[in-house]
Amino acid sequence: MKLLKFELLKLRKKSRGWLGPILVFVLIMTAFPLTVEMLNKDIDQSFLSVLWIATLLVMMLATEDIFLEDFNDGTLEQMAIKHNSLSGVITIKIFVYWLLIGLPISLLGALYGFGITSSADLAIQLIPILMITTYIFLNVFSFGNALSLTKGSILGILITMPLVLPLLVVLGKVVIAINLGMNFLGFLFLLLGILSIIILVLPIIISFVIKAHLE
Amino acid sequence: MFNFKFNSISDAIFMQSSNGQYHGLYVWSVVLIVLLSIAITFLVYKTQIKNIGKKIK
Amino acid sequence: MIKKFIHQFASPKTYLFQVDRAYPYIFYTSLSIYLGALFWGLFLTSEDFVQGNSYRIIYLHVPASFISQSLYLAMAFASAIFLIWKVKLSAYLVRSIAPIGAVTTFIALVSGAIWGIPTWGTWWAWDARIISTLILFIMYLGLISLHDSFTDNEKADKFLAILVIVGSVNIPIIKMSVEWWSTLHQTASITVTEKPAIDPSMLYPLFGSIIGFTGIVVCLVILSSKLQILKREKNKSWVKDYV
Amino acid sequence: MKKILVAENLSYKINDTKLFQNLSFSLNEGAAIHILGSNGSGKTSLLKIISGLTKQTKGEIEKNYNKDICFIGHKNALKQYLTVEDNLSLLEIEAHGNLKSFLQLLGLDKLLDVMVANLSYGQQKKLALLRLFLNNSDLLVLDEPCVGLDKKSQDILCTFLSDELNAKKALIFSSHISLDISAEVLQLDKA
Repeated sequence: MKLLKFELLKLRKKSRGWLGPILVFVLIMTAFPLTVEMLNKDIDQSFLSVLWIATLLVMMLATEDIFLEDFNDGTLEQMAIKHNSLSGVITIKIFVYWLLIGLPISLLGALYGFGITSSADLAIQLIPILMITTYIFLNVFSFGNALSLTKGSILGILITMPLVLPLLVVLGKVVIAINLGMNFLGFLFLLLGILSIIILVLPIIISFVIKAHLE
Repeated sequence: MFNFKFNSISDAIFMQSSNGQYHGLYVWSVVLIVLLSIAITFLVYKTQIKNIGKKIK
Repeated sequence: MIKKFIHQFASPKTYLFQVDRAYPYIFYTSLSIYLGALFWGLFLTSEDFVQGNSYRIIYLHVPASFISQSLYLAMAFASAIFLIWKVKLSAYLVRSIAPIGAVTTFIALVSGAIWGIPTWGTWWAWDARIISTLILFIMYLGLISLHDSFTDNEKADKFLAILVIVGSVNIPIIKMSVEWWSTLHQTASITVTEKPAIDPSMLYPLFGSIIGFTGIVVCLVILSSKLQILKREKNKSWVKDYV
Repeated sequence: MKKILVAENLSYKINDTKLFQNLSFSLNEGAAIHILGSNGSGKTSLLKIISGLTKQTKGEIEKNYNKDICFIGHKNALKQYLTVEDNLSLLEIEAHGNLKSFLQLLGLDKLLDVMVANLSYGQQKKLALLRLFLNNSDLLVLDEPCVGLDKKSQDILCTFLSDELNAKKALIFSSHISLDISAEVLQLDKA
C-alpha cells in the first residue's frame, strides 16, 4: 500500500509522464477526422481501427520512461535490495501507470466514440474493452522497455510489437462484434483471460530482466 | 516416374503449362534467388571466419 | 549430474572440433541430395493439374518455410538450456541461429510471393501464414538487434534467451489468431498425422529437398556458430592454437 | 561476537575478465572493513555482491542479520523533479525522530521546499546520506560515501559511523579518501 502511494506520487508529480500521453491521444483522435471526408459514412468503422492504433501508440509512448528513470537514479537498486519480490513492485508500477494513463484514455476513447458515431451503446461497450487492452499493452510494452533499458525505446517497440499482434486481431474481431451487436461478452471474457495470464506471468519475467540489468 | 517432363531445353526454360501460361520465369527466378542467397550467406560467413582468424593470429 | 554431463560435452572447444570433422560430410551429402531432389522436382515430375508448372516452386518454398520455423524452435530449445543450465555454447548457438533464421524466412517470403503471382494473381495477400512468416522475419531481425545493442555479452545472452522463449510462446498464438482472422493460403501439403494430400511422385522429391535443405542450413548454422565462438572466445589460449 | 558476514573463496569475473579470486573475510558486529583497490579492481562489484544485487561467480557468502541492508551506492536514489520533502517521504524517513537535527547539522533544513534538481551536487549527496544517518539496519554498505562532500560533512559522517560501530552495527565501505574510523583494510588487486 505504501508502495502504491509512492508510485502514485512519483508519476503524478511528473506531468509529462502521464498528461503527455493523454494529450497525444487527444491530438491523434482529433486529427483523424480531419483526414477523411466528414460525409463519409464509413467513418464509424475506420474510427475503431484508428482508436486501437492510437491506443497502441500512446501506450508505447507512456511506457518509455517506466523503468529507465528509476534505473538511472538508483531507485530500482534500492527497491531490489529492500523488497523480496521485485515482481510485486513492478505489478504496482504498471497498475499506477494504468490508473493515471490507461483509465483516462479508456474514458476519453469512449467519449470520442460517442462523439463520432453518436451511439451511446458503442461508447459504453468501448469502456471495458479499452480498459483491458490498455492494461495489456502497458504490460507488454513494459516488458519491451525492460529488455531495452538504457538502449532507447525504439528497440523495445521493435521487439514487442510482434507480440501484441494477436491482440490487434482480437480487437479487429471486436469491431465486427460491435457492429453486428453480437457475442460482445464473449470477447470481453477472452480479453479478460488474456489479461489475467499476462498479469501473472509478465511481471515475473520483467523482474528477472531488471535484476540482470542491475548486476 | 523418372521420365523427363520436358522435351527440350527451351521447353524446360519456358515451362508452358496446360493452361497456356509460361511459368518458367517464376520458377527459375525463385531457383536463382534461393541458390544465390544461400551462396551469398556461405560466402559472407566464410570470409568473416577467415578475417577473424587472421586477427586472432 | 545432467549439469555436469552437459558442461563436459558442450564446451565450445569440443563442439568446434567435432563439428569441423562432421562439416564436409554433412555439406556434400546434403548438397547432393538437395540438388538431386531439385532436379527430380523441376524436370522429372509431371505438372500439377490445377497450378500448372508453377507448382514446382514448392520444392524451394516449402523447405525454406519449414526450416524457418524449425530454426525458431531450435533457438527456443537452446535458450531454455542456457537459462536452466547456464551452458555458454547454447547461448552462442541462439545468437548464431538468428541470422540464418532471418535468411531462410526471407527466402520463404520471397519464393512465396513469386509463387503467388501465377497462382493467386497477386504477389502479396493479407493471409494468415504470410503474415505470421513476415512477423517471424521481423522477430529474427529484432532478436539480432537486441543482442547487438548490448556491449555486455553475458547480459545480451540472457535477454536474448528470455525474448526467444517469450516469442516462442507467442508464435503459435500469432499463427492461430491470424488464421482466425482470415485465410487464403492452401492448407499444409504434408502433415505428420494425415495422409499426404499430394501424389507420391511429387512427394518424394519434396521430402528430398526438405532433407537436403535442412542439411545445408545446418552447415550454415555451423559456420555461423564457429564465427560466434571465435569472436567471443578470441582471448582463450586454445583458440589461438585452433586458428 | 556475532559474525554478520562470512565470505569464503569469493571469485567474480565479468566477461572473462577476472576481478578478484578466492577472497575470504569475515565481518563482526561493531567492526568495519575498508575496501581498497585501484580503479576497476572490483570494489563496487564486491559491495553489490554483499548487498545481493550481483551473484558471485564462485564461493559462498553467509549473511547473518535480521533487518535490511543500508546500501548507499554511486546513484543517489533521489527524484530530481520532486521537492526535498517529497523525497524524504519516498525514502520513508519523513517521520524519523532525528530527522530535524540531522537536517540542521547538514544545513538542509531551509531547503525542504526546493526541488532536488536545483540543489548542488554536494547537497544532493548529503540528502542521499540522510538515508544512512536515519537507517534501521544492522549492516551498512557504503560505496564511496565521501565523493562530493565538504570537510565538515565528512567529519559528521565519520563521527556518525564511529557511533554506529559502538552501537554494534557492522560497516563495510570503499573510499579513496581515508576516513577517520578504525577499520580493517581489505586490499583488492587485479589477479
